Amino acid sequence: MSDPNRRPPRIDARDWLEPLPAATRFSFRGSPEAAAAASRALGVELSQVACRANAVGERAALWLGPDEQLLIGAESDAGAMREGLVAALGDTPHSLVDISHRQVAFAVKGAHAEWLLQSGCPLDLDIGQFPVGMCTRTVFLKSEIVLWRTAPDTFRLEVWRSFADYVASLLAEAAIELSA
Amino acid sequence: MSSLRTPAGGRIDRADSLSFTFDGRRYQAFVGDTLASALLANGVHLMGRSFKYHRPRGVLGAGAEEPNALVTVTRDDARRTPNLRATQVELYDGLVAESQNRWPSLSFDIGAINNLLSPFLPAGFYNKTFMWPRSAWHKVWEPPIRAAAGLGVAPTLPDPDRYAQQFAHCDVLVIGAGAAGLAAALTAASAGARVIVCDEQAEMGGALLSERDATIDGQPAVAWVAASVARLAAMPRVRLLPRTTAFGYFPHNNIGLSERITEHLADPAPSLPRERMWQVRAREVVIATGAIERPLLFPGNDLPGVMLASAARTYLNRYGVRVGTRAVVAAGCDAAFAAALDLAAAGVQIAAIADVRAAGAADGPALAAARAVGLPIRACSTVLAATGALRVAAVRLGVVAANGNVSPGDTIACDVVLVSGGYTPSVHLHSQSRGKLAFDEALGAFVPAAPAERSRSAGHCRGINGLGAALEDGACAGAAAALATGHTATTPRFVATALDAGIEGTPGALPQLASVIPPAKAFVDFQNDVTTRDLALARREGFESIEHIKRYTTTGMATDQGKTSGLNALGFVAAESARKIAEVGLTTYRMPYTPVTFGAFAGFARGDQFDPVRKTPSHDWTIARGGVFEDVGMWKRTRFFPVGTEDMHAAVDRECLGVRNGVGMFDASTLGKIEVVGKDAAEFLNRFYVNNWANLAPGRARYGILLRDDGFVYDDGVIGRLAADRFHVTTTTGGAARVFGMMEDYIQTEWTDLSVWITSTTEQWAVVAVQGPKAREVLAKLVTGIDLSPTALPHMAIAHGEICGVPLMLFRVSFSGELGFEVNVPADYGTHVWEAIHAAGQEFGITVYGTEAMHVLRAEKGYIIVGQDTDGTMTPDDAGVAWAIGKTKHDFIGKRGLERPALKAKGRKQLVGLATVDPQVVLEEGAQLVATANRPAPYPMIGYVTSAYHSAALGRSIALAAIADGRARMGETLYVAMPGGDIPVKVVSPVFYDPEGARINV
Amino acid sequence: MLIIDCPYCGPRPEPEFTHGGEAHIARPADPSQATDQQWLEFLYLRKNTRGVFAERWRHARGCGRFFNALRDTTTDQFLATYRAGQKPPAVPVGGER
Amino acid sequence: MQKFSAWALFKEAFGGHQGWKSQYRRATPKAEYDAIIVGGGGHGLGAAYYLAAEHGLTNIAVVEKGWIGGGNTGRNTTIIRSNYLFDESARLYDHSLKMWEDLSQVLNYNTMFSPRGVMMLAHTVHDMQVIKRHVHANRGNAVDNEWLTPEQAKEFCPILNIEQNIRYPVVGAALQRRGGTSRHDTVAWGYARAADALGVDIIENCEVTGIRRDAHGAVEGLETTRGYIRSAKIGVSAAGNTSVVLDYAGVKLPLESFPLQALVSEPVKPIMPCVVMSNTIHAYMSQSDKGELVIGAGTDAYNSYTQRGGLHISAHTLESICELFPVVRRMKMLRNWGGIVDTTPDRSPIIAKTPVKGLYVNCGWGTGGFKATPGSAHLFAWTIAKDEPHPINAPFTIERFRDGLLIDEAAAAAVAH
Repeated sequence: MSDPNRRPPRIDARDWLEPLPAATRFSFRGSPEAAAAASRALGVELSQVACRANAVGERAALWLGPDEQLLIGAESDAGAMREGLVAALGDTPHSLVDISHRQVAFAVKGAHAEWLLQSGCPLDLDIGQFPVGMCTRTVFLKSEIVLWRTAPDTFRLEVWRSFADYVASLLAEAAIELSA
Repeated sequence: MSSLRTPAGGRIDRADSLSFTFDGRRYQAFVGDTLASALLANGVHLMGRSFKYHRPRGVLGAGAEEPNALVTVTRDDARRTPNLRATQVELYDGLVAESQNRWPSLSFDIGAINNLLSPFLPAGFYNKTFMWPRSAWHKVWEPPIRAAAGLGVAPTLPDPDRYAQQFAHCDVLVIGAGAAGLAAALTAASAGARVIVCDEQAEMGGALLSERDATIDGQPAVAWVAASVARLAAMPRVRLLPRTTAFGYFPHNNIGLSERITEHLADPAPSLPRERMWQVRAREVVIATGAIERPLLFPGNDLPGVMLASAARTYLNRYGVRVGTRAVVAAGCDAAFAAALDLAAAGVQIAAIADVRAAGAADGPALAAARAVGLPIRACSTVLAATGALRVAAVRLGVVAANGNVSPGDTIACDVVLVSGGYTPSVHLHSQSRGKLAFDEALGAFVPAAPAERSRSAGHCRGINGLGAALEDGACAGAAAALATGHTATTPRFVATALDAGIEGTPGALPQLASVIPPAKAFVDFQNDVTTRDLALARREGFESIEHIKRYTTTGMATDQGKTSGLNALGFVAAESARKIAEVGLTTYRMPYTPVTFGAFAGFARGDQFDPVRKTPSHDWTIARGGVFEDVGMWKRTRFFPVGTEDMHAAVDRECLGVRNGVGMFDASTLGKIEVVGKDAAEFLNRFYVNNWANLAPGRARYGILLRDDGFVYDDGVIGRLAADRFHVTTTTGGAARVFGMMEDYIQTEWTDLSVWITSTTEQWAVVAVQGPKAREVLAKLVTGIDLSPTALPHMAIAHGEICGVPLMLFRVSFSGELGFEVNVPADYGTHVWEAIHAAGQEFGITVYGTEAMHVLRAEKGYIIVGQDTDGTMTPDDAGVAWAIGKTKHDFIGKRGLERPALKAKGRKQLVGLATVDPQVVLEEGAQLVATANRPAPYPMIGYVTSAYHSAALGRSIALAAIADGRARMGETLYVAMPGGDIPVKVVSPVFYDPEGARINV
Repeated sequence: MLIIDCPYCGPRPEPEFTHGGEAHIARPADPSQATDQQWLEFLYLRKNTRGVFAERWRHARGCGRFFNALRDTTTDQFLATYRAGQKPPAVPVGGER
Repeated sequence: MQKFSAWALFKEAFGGHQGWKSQYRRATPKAEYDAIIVGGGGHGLGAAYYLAAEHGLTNIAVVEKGWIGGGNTGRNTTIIRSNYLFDESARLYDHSLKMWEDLSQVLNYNTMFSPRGVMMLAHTVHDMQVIKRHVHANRGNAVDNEWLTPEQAKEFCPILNIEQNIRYPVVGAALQRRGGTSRHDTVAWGYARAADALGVDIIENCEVTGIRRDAHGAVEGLETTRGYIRSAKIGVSAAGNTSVVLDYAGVKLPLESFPLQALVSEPVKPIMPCVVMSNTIHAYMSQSDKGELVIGAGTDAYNSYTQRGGLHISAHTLESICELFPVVRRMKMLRNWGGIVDTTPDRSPIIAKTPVKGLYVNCGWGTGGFKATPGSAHLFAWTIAKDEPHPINAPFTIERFRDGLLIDEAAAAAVAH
């Protein structure tokens, strides 16, 4: 962590869990026209297909709702992302809200990633049903999460900061028997 | 080992012996035995006592249907499990089991006196007596009745074991891995479908494991099972779950499975959960749950040694145990002959086979085979009674004449009686799914009719008989299920040979029983001791519906849930009332199929995983300093920070004075925050909140009130305008999610004309409230880019800058009545900024305060807390905040609701202040107000105390109260009614401190 | 745990949704003109249908959208889901079962 | 009516219990009744009984679409208490509680009312404020309810977990000692038997399919699956199906029906001496005379008439129970079932005349109707007989929702059941 004053909730790394670095995040709301403008600004297509994420480099746009996208970039990219979006969107009705600190991200990965997530997520995470590139807001038991499959055996979780420990500790509980 | 063990055969591992204890006595057994099979192998039939009459009972069945042989298995004091069926307890070396519901011992049980008193204790006896005197039921009669009831003893220590849970999805879920289930699974899996196969037993194969001579595709049935299971296990899209019971069928093909992971292990690894709850979502379900044999009804039918013919066959063929040496077989069904044949071949003497069916009953292959080997078959013969003490010793037979009359026949000595009244298909899951049932007259049982979900039953559980037929039926079901999920299957053909005994039976009674008046006392529900006489009594007393009979007699309500008794009760009642079984009806099947551990339902949810523990940026800091938390929703908020030996009262006094006289800091991060953005943001808020937002300038904030459309106060909070098209809305801590949901509702469904979006930013911002006369001085040390002067940043102004080098959104707001600021920083910086403010405040003696001091400070100012001073029944006027309403607005949520007569009526409770006459008395929150002192109850109450504290600043107590016509009562003396006597109070203004508001505007 | 077919995201499990009560109850355009009786009807009076019922759901832990559904309250089976503001589609009349 | 007593039981034992008579006749509908009650649950059967016993009407019928006591009467967790917050509610529920206390004697039928105490747990500061408000208000209404410390609560219920390191520790409790449980079925049967003895016709398997009204709009009779039955007074006491029945007369009510699940464990020897309820973590538990732990919680989220709910609701209930009572984690669920509860916006019932002359309704009991059975029946009978409410049920009108005169136990207390 470059900035020692920045202290996100602590998530312990494990074989199957990789805490992801701090990131820039915007909640983007707006019409397809606004999304198109944002796509141009970001260089990442904001998917018009439900529950699909697109990523270019460290920038990504995750479809969360018909007028809602979660935009993610590197921590250092905050200014550039914001300026680009503001310039491209102009007067096009939209909402852009910085939520970089609202949530934290970690990856659940490895051969047991699907199994671990299915201990608390009621969606069908079989790769045929939840392919690479699919993303959605959903639940992990009593917490809301955003789930994005970034590789066949890797999922990125975005969790509101005060729920992160709950989700990570439940996953750890489910992982205990894998050590057997 | 005992002579009851066969020399070879069965699914037990004869090379691997183990020992266990039952009621303190040590026995030997083999790996693969159940507790029941091992006890039988040791010649022990007496395994339990019945619920009501404490009658001695042996094992009736060999599986989930067992009503009698209930035991407690104890690993240690915290790991005691009562009410387990011995037929399903897999043995491990060192297992400790005990019988239940007996004292002092199983063979000599004082409670058996109930058996002698049974004439006085018919069904529903308790409805008719124990009524006098009035209090006697609860005080005199109920305690011994409760003590006598209740089967096993619950654990007395918290369960240390862990439980897991898992969601799973598949194309085809196959429930039951017998012949039909395995055929279905093989077919569907071969077609490429994702398949889950679960089976309640340790080993897959179902009834095939109890077969002696059956073959499939030229192999012995058990070899075919092993090969099939191996094939399935090798397929990547197949999951096999043995020891896993499908216990519940929930809407939309959601099936609950309970998997037992460690219960069969002598020394389970600590990493393993004890059980796992699977919530399976299947696109298609194949139910292949088989069928359960029914006992017959005759006096003494509950004696140890009387058991289902199929169970005796299972014990013999699967466990290598002869259940006795000399058997009488009572055949109400062809299947009994199959058992007799196998037992005879194993050297058990078959003393007689009484064919209780009417003459001319189906003459199936089993009967023919039995006849062929010369077994002593007595046609038109029945069992009149079984006799014995703790084990059956003899059977008295009767001869049934063509007109139905019975004449007494021989008495035959025996040590086991095998009964077979026919088979009841296990339609539980089909019925749970709301699938219809139809009565099959030929079979004498209910079978599944049209399914209500995406499911199909296969094999025995839908009345299909015969091994070949079951395999074919299973394969067809598997193929159809696979096809329905888009996988085309080729239906395999199986070549099976087996002695396919008929399963048609006689539900209810021995056919001639009805001619015996009064009805003989035969047990229908073994565990609950419901007899044919009880059923007859229920009818006599006017209960005709089977649901009534069940509730009146408790038949079918024991831990076996009527698996062996249900159809017999129906059959008996039908015969008694000369109705068809279908007319008597059927009770609804409910989950669970067999009892399921509470812990498995709870899964991971225990301790800190019971609910998320939401922590604020100051959480660890607070712990390090001994702060005391309170739960507010899922949040942990610091209630107070004791110094040294301070109690809460002392700490709160100090914290309050610290704020009033200097400066204090408070973690306000839990407040809900919503960013409202769009060109119509102001119009949206205008419609949503009672206030007028159009005239709020960017950079300024205002206190907002939210109603529901019924006119009652719902939430409140400060709302700041960040830009023309951007507002920062705060809500109460508990209201964040529901206000957000309500906003989305109105935006999406009512006011679709507005261009506005909302985003939750509750967790984006960490918020530190810095309050007190020296607040500005503290912040001045840290804040850059903002002019903190009163003119540049007046009360209710907002500015952006930096603090400690991180972005700052600064609200000049006060919930304390002092000069106040709320420092909003991106949340990852919250802890750092918290610490920095604390450090910077040292020279000003900064006090860290918690929610309790925050409450006192705001109460001194008469600021309300929605949810404490209001309760969902108060209007803005009641709460004294009607001033916030935008008077010129045509509409807002709740405006019309406020116009309803009762919301405008006189006499409503209004929020006022209370000053106790004795300034040192702090009132109790929730205490009631009365107008006159010292009256007897009931008395009229005119209001209640909503908030009450000791105010250190004022040196006295203060309180807020909601009182009828409160504002018209200023100066009146009222009384707070307390158990120890009335407390006189004066009605005063709710603003106790600095009523002019001078301190806030400095 | 029902499966609910979100018009935007497809079939999803019930915990992602919140139930929004009876559908097609519009807030009176001008509440100030509503009589007490009309306000009662808007606030509280509900069909509470036994049979095919038009109701609202919000995919709160999904796409966030409110939408409508036709569900048979005697079986809990959905007959259709459709977007907010749309009229209910014609469905085969099953009525009570 | 054949007298029930220990002596009668003793005598009958020698005759093989052949002498017991039918507890109620299997009536067939007459052409006309002075009053008909729709719904053969405890509330409806009780209303018929009190119409006959206290108001001298004997030409009365109860029509029931299934079997008596088969609805929520037979599907609840049998909790009885009266420590409600508002004066109106306290009067109503305490009226009922007092009737429970001698109901067995009145009906000559042991309803097994067992005042074993109902304890309501507080887990937060807010809970404490709300529950203490109840305690104080109850005292003013002469309803017993007392505040206990966690230690006192544990003394009253030894298996309660009062450790302070659990997720939501117990910070106190309110105890109503007069509260308790009763055997649910016996209430329906006891009222049926007593009503039958007074000449009331109890007609089962008789579903209402319409309500006929005369030229002036007043009720004239009921269409049923067993034919048309005339009556100028019809009292509807149909719980979850009330909306359906009232709709036949064009009366719309502020009601919604939800599935409510409950469950029992396998029977064990006594471990639970009282009733414990927790609103914050949402569960309640008692132990029946038979030894089963009787457990319930909240409703499913959506309207339904299916009498069943989702697995996640049971799971949530049991995780709460295991948290409060960690010694029961190894116990097993034996049976789970569902009822249909009719709820009003303020979670208080309606016992009132409807806008249609001759049509009366008793509904909206939500998750808490069992405890009110005798009182509700008694007041409903009064309302039907006199065509005006008894003072106790006078506030429980339909019009209160129009006028805003709510009796909002839910909003005020967040304590239901």
